Amino acid sequence: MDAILFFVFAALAVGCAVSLVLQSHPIASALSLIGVMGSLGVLYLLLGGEFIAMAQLIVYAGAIMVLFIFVIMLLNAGAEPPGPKAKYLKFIGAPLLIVLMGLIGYFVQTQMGATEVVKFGSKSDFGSPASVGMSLFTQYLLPFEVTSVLILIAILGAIVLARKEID
Amino acid sequence: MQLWLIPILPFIGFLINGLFGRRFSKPVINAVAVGSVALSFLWVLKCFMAGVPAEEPHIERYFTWIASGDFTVGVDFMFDRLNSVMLFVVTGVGLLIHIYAVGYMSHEGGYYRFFAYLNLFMFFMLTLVLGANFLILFIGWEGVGLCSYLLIGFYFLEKFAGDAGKKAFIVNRVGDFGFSLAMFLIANHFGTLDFGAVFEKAKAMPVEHSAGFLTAVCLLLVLGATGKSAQIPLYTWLPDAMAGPTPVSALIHAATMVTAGVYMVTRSQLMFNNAPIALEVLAIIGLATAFFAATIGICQTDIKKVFAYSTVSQLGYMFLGLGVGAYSAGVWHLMTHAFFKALLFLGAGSVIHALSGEQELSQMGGLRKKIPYTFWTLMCAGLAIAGFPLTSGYFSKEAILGAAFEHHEWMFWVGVFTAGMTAFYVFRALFLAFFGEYRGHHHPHESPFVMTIPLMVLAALSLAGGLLFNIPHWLEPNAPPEHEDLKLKIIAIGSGFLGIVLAYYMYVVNTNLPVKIANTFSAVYRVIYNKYFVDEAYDSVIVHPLEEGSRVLLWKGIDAGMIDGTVNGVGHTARGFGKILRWAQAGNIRGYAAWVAFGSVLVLIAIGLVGGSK
Amino acid sequence: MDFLILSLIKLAVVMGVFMTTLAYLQWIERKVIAHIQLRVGPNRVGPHGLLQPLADVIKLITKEGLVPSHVNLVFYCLAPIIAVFFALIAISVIPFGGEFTVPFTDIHTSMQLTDLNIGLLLILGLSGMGVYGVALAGWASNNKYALIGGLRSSAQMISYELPMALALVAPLLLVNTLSLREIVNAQDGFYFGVLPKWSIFALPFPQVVSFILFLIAAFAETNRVPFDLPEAENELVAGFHTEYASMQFASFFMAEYANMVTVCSVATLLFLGGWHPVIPDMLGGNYVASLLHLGAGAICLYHGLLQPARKWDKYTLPVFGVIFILIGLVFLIPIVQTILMPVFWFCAKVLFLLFIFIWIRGTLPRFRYDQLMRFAWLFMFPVALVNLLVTALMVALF
Amino acid sequence: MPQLPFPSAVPISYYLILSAILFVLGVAGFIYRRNIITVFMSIELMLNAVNLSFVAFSYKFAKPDGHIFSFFVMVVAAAEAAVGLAIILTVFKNKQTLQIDDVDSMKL
Repeated sequence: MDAILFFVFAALAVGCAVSLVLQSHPIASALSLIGVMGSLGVLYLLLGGEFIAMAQLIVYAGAIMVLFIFVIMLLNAGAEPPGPKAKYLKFIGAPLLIVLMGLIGYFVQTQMGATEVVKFGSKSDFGSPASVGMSLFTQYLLPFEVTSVLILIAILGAIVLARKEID
Repeated sequence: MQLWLIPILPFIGFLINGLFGRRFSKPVINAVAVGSVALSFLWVLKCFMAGVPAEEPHIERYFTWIASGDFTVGVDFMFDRLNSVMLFVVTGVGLLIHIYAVGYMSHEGGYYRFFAYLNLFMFFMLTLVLGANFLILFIGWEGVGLCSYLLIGFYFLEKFAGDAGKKAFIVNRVGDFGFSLAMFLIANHFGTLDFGAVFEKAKAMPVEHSAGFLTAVCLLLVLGATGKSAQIPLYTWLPDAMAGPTPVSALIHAATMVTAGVYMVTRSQLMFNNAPIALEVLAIIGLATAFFAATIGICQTDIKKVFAYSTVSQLGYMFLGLGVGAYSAGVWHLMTHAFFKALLFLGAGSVIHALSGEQELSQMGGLRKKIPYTFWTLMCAGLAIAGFPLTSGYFSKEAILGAAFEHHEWMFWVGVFTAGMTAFYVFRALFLAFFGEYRGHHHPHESPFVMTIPLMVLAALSLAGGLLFNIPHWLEPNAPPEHEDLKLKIIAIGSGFLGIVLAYYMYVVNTNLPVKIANTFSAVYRVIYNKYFVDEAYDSVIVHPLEEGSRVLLWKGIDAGMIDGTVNGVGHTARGFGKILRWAQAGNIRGYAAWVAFGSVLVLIAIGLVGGSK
Repeated sequence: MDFLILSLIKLAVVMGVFMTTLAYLQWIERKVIAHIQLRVGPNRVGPHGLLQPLADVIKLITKEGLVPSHVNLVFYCLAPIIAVFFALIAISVIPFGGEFTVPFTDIHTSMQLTDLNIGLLLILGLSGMGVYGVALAGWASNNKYALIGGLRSSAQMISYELPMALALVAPLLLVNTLSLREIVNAQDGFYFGVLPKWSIFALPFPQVVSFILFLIAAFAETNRVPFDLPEAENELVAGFHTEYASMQFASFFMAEYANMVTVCSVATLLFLGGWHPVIPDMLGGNYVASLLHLGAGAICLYHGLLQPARKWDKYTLPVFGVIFILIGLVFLIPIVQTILMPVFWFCAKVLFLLFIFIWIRGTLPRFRYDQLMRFAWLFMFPVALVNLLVTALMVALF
Repeated sequence: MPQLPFPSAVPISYYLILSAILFVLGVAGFIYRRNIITVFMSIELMLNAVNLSFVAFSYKFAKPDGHIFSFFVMVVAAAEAAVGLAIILTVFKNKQTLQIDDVDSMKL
């Protein structure tokens, strides 16, 4: 069962990612990214990360991507015109990425090849909101506070940047 | 017993008044300022009722402040017999003076600022008294210095006030410098700053073996004490400090802050006991200060200046007491002095208030009828400071002089002579102010009760304080009662009487005698009147060379030349590198990304080759 | 397999009831608003227009789903599906009642499709996803009214999700769990035997404020009056579904009503103690349902038989009266009582909240857009924050 | 449940491989797409890939730390999205283009 779910949603994620790269229209890319996020959320659930899966759904898919779509609609961004500049990227890009992929895969296999299998719910509830919150507010309290400050700064920056008149 | 509440309460008062006081009405500000101090006084009372440990101090450790290696300094407060006395003096007298200030400052601007500073001072002073290690004490030490600076310069619109503040601050720096050096030595040598541990180790060191080190530490501490407690050679700031409002002079520059040095030395008596040389120095400094300050006090014409110099000289007494090993007597005098000197200043303030700002003795006179409360209370204070029998000053001064007699006889005689002079100049001031006929042109009016009631309380204390609180017995319950030497007492009392009588004769009966004397010994008079030209000497010897040196060498030479040059040089080099590296900035983001990917590939390959992944 | 079958049965039941509710919610709304506005409302199709929803459904299905030529076809067709999908799926974690054993068997189950221990988060996430339906619809129909409607709705929904989430967190502090079932169980019992221990009354800090905030935010989330700017017909013809027709149009409406039901259920579960009775059993809380139905039946019979207002009444009302009385009698059977009373309480509370929704629609005018945003950020958000802080403080202290 | 042709559960390495694939796809999107917004979304894709591996490792060690990290990644991503989109808006306002290659005024 785990395997089926994994393969289904992994395939979904990869498919959506590919479509993100290939689609020429931003909205299409955004929707496929949402697809990726959704399927990743399911995979998180498989990995026992209930809280993080929901956070993925709420924060990423629910808020950030809405922002993206919002902006795309606002700017009424159309499809990309064909004909890339910077030709050399075409040639070095693809092989480079394939090599990179291969290397990572090689390392993963050599390092983690023979690790245990993922069984849903086999581990204790380390991913439950309770435990995540516990370590978030004890061990990682300082980073948490710092992030809140970061968010505040981001809000200010966004406001300053997106003001109507730059005076 | 939650000692931390004692200093925190005034601090809260400070925060409230300092932050929002501008919008508050005066009653609110009074309530906050006085109320907070009253609360902490009550808390002190509660702690006292809870019982004061006789031998081992009660220590509360709150949290570790500094931890570097095995050297740690905690924020710890302690409570024992010694600082219970100090706590009562600080909070009690402080409370009275707060109440008094409500009346005195009622016409002043910056009302909330004044009370905020006053509360802040209480906070630091209490921290100083409660601190259980040298560093906490030092925090209080510096804090009270800051507050004294702020309050001396309270009327910052007048230049002399600002200058006086700066002077106090800078002169204190010298003392603090000595204090910090002493702390460094202690930390370096004993590896701790905790009073208990330090004194244990200090006691453990035999005198002959420890002499060098301990003497150095103690002398540095003495330097610090001379700075804070206005002793030779660092006393010059205190008379100028009278530029501040009178309650400030009473609270900070008479009752509490200037006695911090005495408290600090007493606190570390175990260390001083093993450093006889330092003690000797302390005694001599004290004695000299007492004497010279008294001589200067004789010729001052500003009522507050007179009392300022008498403060210096009384502090000298305390140091003398400490120096001859009679710590408890010193603390006793500290307390009684807090009573009658605060009273003297508050009374002077009341006079000044009555004459709407007039401080010159020459403009007073004959106020006896006009402001009776002030007159009578001030008389009590005068008797106390003159050592009139059974007043508070009598007991403490007797104790000190007795100890001095056992130590060195000549110290006793000098002390007695100084006592006589003290009585003389204090009563000179009082007679000039209250007897004869009125020479001023303001219309004197008695101060409101909010000012006179603290005066009365303090008068009662300075009369009965010696009988009520037997500090030596409190501090050393099991010390042998020193034998009563009647002869000495008689001599001391006699000198006091002599001073008073002489003052009465010169300034009430035969008022043109002083002028004659001044003319006959005009040279001496001028020298003394100008305070032995000490300030001028300091200026020409220390201040001017410093200024010149800083301007020419430090600013023009080092700052402008070396530092700026270096900075600019760095800038130029960076520019040069930038020129070279600029080609990489193609401005094509995707190109950058490709390069990053390429780099990561290289890194991965490298890891693979090295086998670092295994 | 047993589990699967059971779930399938539950699914069938829930979906059937849910869909019917959605259809009839329409009718109820029209009726209530009609009476608020002193009209009769739908009364042609069937007695009292009771068959109106059926007629509507048939109409919408049989209509031709025409697709404008200028739309972006994929997203145009995708949008309503997204909307209705995320709206309906939320019902799957909502519990309608406590556990019970099916009579005459030993199957012990709970009145809920599935009990996640993060159910509340799931609902939040799904409601967040619902935005895409509207936004895409607006963008894909390639029409300025629709686009503006879509933009508005997406902005509005993001803005109001914050206060809503904050308002939800406050009661969670009291019950400290995320599983909806446990949330409800934590609100069991009564103070002094009369005042139910719902979060809205619960010590140390009654959650009245957050309840109100949540309701307001819920109005905005479901694009209801006074926050229905995405479909403000007087400025944007019909907002994001201007270009839609037939089933696609209907699915948007279904989504809206489903969302209403969902938020009302969430409010009930979090603030109003879910299926726990309003009146304690020893005060006869178990007979409230029977009494209500019997009373309604009596009234129907009275009006039908003795003084029928309209021609048909003398035939329809008695029938209803009999039906009501029968239901009331059914509720008197002990075993049915034990199983159905919780469901009754739950539905009663939800229907009450839904009635408030409709009531407000019949009462309030529509906000202006800037007012809407200012209200969200300058009123709702700070108040929710303060409320949350106070609650946290109270919980920490007591 | 009938016997599947493949094991009923997959090892963690599969998840890591998946995350690697997604990451590389993100890089590809970054390199090949020219629409700023799409490029931005490719970055988000990379972040998601990294999150996946975080969560996978968190499963391996049965500790929530990985979740915490990915949570922080999300927060940072949110902040980044806010600022980044604002920047994109400003760019569009000033240059009327979304083509990333037209925004190279920093070049010599």
